[in-house]
Amino acid sequence: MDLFLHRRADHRRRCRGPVDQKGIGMSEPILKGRGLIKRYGRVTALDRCDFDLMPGEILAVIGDNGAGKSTLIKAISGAVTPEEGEIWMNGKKVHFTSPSDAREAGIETVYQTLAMSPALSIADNMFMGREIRKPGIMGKVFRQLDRPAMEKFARQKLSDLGLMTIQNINQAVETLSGGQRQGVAVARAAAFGSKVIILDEPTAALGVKESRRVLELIQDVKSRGIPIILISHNMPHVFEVADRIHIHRLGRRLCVINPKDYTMSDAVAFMTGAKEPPTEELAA
Amino acid sequence: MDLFLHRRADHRRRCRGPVDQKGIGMSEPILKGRGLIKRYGRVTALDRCDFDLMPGEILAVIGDNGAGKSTLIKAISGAVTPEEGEIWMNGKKVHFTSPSDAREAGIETVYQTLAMSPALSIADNMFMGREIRKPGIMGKVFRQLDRPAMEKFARQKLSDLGLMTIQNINQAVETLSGGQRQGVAVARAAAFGSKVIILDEPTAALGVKESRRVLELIQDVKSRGIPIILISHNMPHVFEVADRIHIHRLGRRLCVINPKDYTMSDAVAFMTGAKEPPTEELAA
Amino acid sequence: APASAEDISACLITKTDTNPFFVKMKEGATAKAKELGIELKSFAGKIDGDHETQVAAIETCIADGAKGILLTASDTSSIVSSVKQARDAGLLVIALDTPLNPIDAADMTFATDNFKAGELIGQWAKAKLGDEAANAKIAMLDLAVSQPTVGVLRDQGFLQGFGIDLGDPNKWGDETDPRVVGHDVTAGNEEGGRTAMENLLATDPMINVVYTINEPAAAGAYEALKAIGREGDVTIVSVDGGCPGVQNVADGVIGATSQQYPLLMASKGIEAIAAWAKDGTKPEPTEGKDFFDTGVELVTDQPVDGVPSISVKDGQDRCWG
Amino acid sequence: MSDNVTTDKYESASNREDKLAEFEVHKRGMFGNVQHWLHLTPAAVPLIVLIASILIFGALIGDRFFSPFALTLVLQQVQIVGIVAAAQSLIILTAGIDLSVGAITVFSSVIMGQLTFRYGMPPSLAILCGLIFGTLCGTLNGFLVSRIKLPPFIVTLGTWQIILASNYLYSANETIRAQEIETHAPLLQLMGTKFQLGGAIFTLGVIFMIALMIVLAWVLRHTAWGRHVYAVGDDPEAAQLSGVNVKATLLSVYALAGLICAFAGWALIGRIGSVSPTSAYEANIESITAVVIGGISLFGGRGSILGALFGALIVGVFSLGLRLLGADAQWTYFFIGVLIIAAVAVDQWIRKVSA
Amino acid sequence: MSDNVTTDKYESASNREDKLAEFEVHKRGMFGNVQHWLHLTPAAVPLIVLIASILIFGALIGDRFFSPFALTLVLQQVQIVGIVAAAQSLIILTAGIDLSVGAITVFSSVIMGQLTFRYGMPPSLAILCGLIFGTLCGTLNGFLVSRIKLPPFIVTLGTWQIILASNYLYSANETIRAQEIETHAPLLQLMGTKFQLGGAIFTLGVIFMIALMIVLAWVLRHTAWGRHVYAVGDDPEAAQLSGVNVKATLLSVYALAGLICAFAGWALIGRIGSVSPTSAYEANIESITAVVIGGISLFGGRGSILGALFGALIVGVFSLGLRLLGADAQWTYFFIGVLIIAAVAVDQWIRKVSA
Ligand SMILES: Nc1ncnc2c1ncn2[C@@H]1O[C@H](COP(=O)(O)OP(=O)(O)OP(=O)(O)O)[C@@H](O)[C@H]1O
Ligand SMILES: Nc1ncnc2c1ncn2[C@@H]1O[C@H](COP(=O)(O)OP(=O)(O)OP(=O)(O)O)[C@@H](O)[C@H]1O
Ligand SMILES: [Mg+2]
Ligand SMILES: [Mg+2]
Repeated sequence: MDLFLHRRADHRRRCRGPVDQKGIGMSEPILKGRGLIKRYGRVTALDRCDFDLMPGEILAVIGDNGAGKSTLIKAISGAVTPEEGEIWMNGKKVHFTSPSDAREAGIETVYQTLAMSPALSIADNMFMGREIRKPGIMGKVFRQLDRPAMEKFARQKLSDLGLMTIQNINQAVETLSGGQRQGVAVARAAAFGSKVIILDEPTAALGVKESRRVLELIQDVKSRGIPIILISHNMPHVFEVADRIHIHRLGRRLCVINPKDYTMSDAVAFMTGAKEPPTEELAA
Repeated sequence: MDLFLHRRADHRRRCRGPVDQKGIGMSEPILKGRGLIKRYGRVTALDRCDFDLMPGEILAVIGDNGAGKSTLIKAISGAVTPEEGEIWMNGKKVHFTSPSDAREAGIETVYQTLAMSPALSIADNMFMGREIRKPGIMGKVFRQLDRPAMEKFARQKLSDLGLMTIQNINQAVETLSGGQRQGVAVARAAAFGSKVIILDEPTAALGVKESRRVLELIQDVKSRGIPIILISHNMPHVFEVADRIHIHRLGRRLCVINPKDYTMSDAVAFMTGAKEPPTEELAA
Repeated sequence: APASAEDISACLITKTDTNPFFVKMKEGATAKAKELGIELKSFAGKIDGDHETQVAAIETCIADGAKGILLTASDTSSIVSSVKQARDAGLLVIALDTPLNPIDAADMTFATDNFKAGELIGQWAKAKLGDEAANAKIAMLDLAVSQPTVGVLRDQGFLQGFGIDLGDPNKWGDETDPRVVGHDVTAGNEEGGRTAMENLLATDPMINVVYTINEPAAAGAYEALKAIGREGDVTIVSVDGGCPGVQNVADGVIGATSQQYPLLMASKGIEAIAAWAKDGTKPEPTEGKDFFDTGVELVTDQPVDGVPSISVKDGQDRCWG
Repeated sequence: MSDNVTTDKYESASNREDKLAEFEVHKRGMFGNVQHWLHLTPAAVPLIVLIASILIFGALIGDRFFSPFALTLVLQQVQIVGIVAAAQSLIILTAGIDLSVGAITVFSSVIMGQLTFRYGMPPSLAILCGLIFGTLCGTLNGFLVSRIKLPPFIVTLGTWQIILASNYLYSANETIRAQEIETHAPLLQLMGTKFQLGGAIFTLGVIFMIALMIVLAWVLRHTAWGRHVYAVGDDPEAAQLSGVNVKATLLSVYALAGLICAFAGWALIGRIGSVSPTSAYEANIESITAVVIGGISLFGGRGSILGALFGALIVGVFSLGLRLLGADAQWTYFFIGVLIIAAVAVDQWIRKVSA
Repeated sequence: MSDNVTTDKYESASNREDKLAEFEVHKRGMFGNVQHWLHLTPAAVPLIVLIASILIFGALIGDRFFSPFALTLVLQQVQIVGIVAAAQSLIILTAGIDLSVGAITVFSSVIMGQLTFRYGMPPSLAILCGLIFGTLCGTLNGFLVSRIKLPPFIVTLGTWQIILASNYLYSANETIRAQEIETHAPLLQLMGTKFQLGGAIFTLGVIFMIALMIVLAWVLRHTAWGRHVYAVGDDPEAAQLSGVNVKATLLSVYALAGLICAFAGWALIGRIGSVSPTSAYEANIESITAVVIGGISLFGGRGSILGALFGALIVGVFSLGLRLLGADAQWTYFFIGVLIIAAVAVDQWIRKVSA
């Protein structure tokens, strides 16, 4: 098996990779990555990286700056195409060549940079790339957008999430504060993500109160049965919400731990290389 | 007194403003701001804001997103000119119209955006705006830069701070990782700041290890007797290093607390308006 | 309101308003118009070949209620539709300097024969060289790669006069005669003239005859020759007859130039419009030609047999600009 | 684990007051309202400038200017620049710039003419070929910009010279005369067809320009493609991440711009009657001028395409007005230079005070 | 307080391993080293292209091209564009663009000539006035860009038309003849002074161009002002915050560019002998072409000014080489178009592979 080969090739990678392989009471991963490689010029951002997301779980990904976390989730969400390696979704091999591919498959991502068009409205941004067209001839032939429907849906979603009350859904995103933008981005992902939601440092720029709202939202989404990948540098947040923690180091998965079994200190020590990860870590 | 007027004008602002006015065992503030106002279009980022920094202390500034923290320190460091209000330094009124004014007065700032020129080298960036010229005629008449001296000094400072070992001080900043850039920015401030050092969210983008180094650096600088202003959303960091905490809310100073007397929960509650600040808070 | 003399207005539309030739034409027209009490408006394209601005100018004149238009067309065929529009609106349209294609598209043409102008300097250069003409090395300094008509006419006229087979007379550059070293473009100014001359000299340093589209280009070519010390043994010929150009003939920079009379064309044109406004008479063409020939004279102090010419002195008396 | 429990305690403090963050509702005075409206309606400023300049020239010149004939004359005079400005606007909205528009325009018209007269193709087919050729030129630009990722300024600086040189080489600098076109291929002159409404004279080309602008404005506002054009111009990386196919959008914009330029080439034949390879040589600078005066940002993503129409008309009104006032042509250029700077300064000022 | 003590515990874990973050030392092969050097030396690519094109044309054409005469001829032919390209480079390094350079050049030369001959000023004073005038034009551009904060493209699009129109209006299109200048004010032709070295002919103007480029390259690299120019082009806001006076830097760059253009105007008199208001009308596009081929980024902050010199020379070598090969003038334009795109594509490719 390829797992075996990997272990031999790299002696530092000790903890057990694909945790489901034990098969005790675990279902198949909804999203699975194997041997992903991505280089930027001379930098190897992903170095034969593996990855597993179980149904219904919150998986936190932690790691130092530049460890390749953002690159990993970009590879999963189609924003970059890995040079090698494979991704499975629900046991079927997938090949996303653009973010829209992944979105069509039900994977929604909030990128670290938010990915909004500042001059366009909140509604435009929420529906970017999956606009609703008018019914009948205007929509089919002339491809006219159904603005009222889009606006209604957007307003609905934003209030549903209780993140904010928007006065004017046609306001340009650039007129929103950083926290409000973050809210719109998260709302967009939560509204459309039917299979997986990925959040890259959703609370990095947020104040305490806003961060809390986002954490509540994450748990809310989880309760709807949708699994979440959360990237964060904030250990308390990670330990609060995560079911499992994927520790990323030097472009690959170092190990996966269960937050109930380890302290934050342990996690940080693994992540920074201060401590060797456990040889057989069962992250159930 | 104007303090009295302010209190009457705004009933929510209860805690004692300029804390030194008690005069018990306190020296004069090294940096003092009174009634600072700054508007961006219709947004009032600073709303009659007061501010005090004592010699040798670490003053943390906390507040929600958009509370006006960055604007406050930009006003102090000359990056924006407040429309009204006064700033005193060592008891003398100062009027900074550009960041270089403040830097000449010994105030060094690490801005939230880092303020580096990506294509230029580390040494160029460290000396930007205060380049060293060659001695003799080449420097005086032809204004030639003394590159060897600048490079030596830059290398020295970076290693002094133990932040990193730089292979090539002539490397372009854009080739550095986020953490390394942050390190250079902090090193620049620490190297030149003779009176005050201001850090705006220096750890926001950093990993755990890098954050720790920056915190150590802050304490290092303090031990050299230089006061520091630290803006951060990270409560544990703030409570770890700060001597006093300036709580900013809706464009002005809500109150100043001593971290020894209050819990993080209290601070967050004041900051978000969940709890009224103490009427007579003596932040010594 | 019935037209009194003060109410008569006329338009002058030139190819550019930067070329001294047209600047002088405008001065001539302005002076004559003032004398006759006619209000004159002048228009021009941005560069030679810019006929769209000329179309807009004709339309403006119609809107302005002008009585007549004096036009030096940048594109002799393209402008015809607009000219027709103006004539239909009751304006007298006189082509100056350049005949339209077809020539009767305008009410009358007051022109120099540009082909003839070229022919004269071609004949002169041939006679000047004598037997050497058979081994001449000719540089052709033209106007622009877009080959505006006037440039083609002068160029082909010169070659005809020199006795070189033209190929297609409607364009330059298709000649096969080895005596033609090459064509290059000058934009009709000194800088272009110098660069083009240098290019052709690098191609063949033994060039001994230089045709130039106008006198500024000739001045530039002379600088290039001077730079390699060959200004004495190369014959430069040109067309236009502006005062600086004639002065250059006097100074020996240019061997001979064909002089044209823009002031005359312009003042004749204004007179014709005045007459048309007064009683509807149209001007008559020169005997035996289908246009009113304002004449072209070869200006040189080295006259040759069989080519009529006037002296530099006379040329200076009649020069423009 | 004890530490994560204690750690989180402080955060819950923030939830005690549960007032939601709200968008501020600003109270504005009359003046504020006007500014706000100007800010939200990017084509309004050029429209106001246009109306003001018509009124001023009308007052100065009187009936000669303020007649249906003269006013529709402006429309006829700007039709080519107007159509090209529509193409230019699309490209500038994506934060690009196209220096080759004029070259594409004139080469397309030359191709329509030469295919008909040199090779005896039926005019309708020749026109189709011309339109396809324009689209291909645009596609070439789009390919170099979107795939090879070269800066648009440089790409079109190169293709401008390439296309223009090819145009002269192919056409052999031959003009096809209006009379011949009229007799043998009147379809080429279709866009020049005139009809009168009172004293106003319209041509099909003018109608085409106006219709094109309105259709494009609608498409940009009301279709997904239109929104994507704005998103790409605003921030291409964000657009890519939020699911827009940036490459395809850019390619389609450049190709469409090429097609529009080819239509401009057809309209050009209608306007000047003949086919001349020296036409439209300054259409690039003139169209950029129109777009800039029309308030579309050169940085992309902001502005309305109708602004470009107004911008072209402003230049047209100024040119005609100054000529009727008897100003020297050089003064016209002088004032257009001043106008460009003034228009952008005013626009900047409005954006600043109403921010 | 108990919570801040426990909270921090986990962070200290990271300090157990105290290896410092280190910059990676990359091992590169031969090819890698070359790429790296090319990446670090932005003027290297155009230099290589220049040498290659000289060799290729030399091989194709032989002695006629590969002679000191022909090679120094290229220098003479590019001197005006080269000097103007130096000004353009400075502006493009600040992420600007200057369309008015040609207009400033020709108006300055006209002023030098007209002051001498129309008003009888001593030539030295007239030249001084011309240089001051150029500087003032540049300062006007700089003022509009740095204070009013208008985009450089639009500002110089406007001033281009304004200055050029003023030039024609002021000069009344009069040419001052070379012979007159030679007799009455030879100082105006100073830059045309020739001297020979073997078969090579140099003029003072050529020496001036090369010296100017070298001095500017040194200043940009070795003075604070030079570093500030790069910083402003790179990220004006960061430059401002790190203590650079952005407005003053921009103003000085535009003013200096104006002065350099005025020098180009002086060199123009030396080159063409006479003073003609119709010269240098395409210097803006030609200088931008040289800068772009020279590898200076239009986005500012990257590239070496020597690249612009090489860029100008590449265009010169191509023009002369193609003419000598017997290509039609149209073909020259065609190939320069191809060259522009190819040069930038190669540059992009090198940056990509060596990133
Ligand atoms: N577009 C890019 N071009 C070149 N290098 C890149 C690019 N994106 C990422 N990298 C490099 O790849 C490495 C991994 O980056 P990545 O953004 O995935 O790290 P990360 O773990 O998300 O870090 P952070 O915590 O700072 O967000 C870094 O060295 C980074 O510099
Ligand atoms: N250049 C600017 N133009 C317009 N508005 C601005 C500008 N800079 C700041 N603001 C506004 O001023 C207010 C205060 O901003 P500021 O950056 O000072 O907040 P902050 O407390 O630093 O927030 P954060 O914690 O997110 O950094 C915000 O509403 C912001 O949108
Ligand atoms: Mg990341
Ligand atoms: Mg801030």
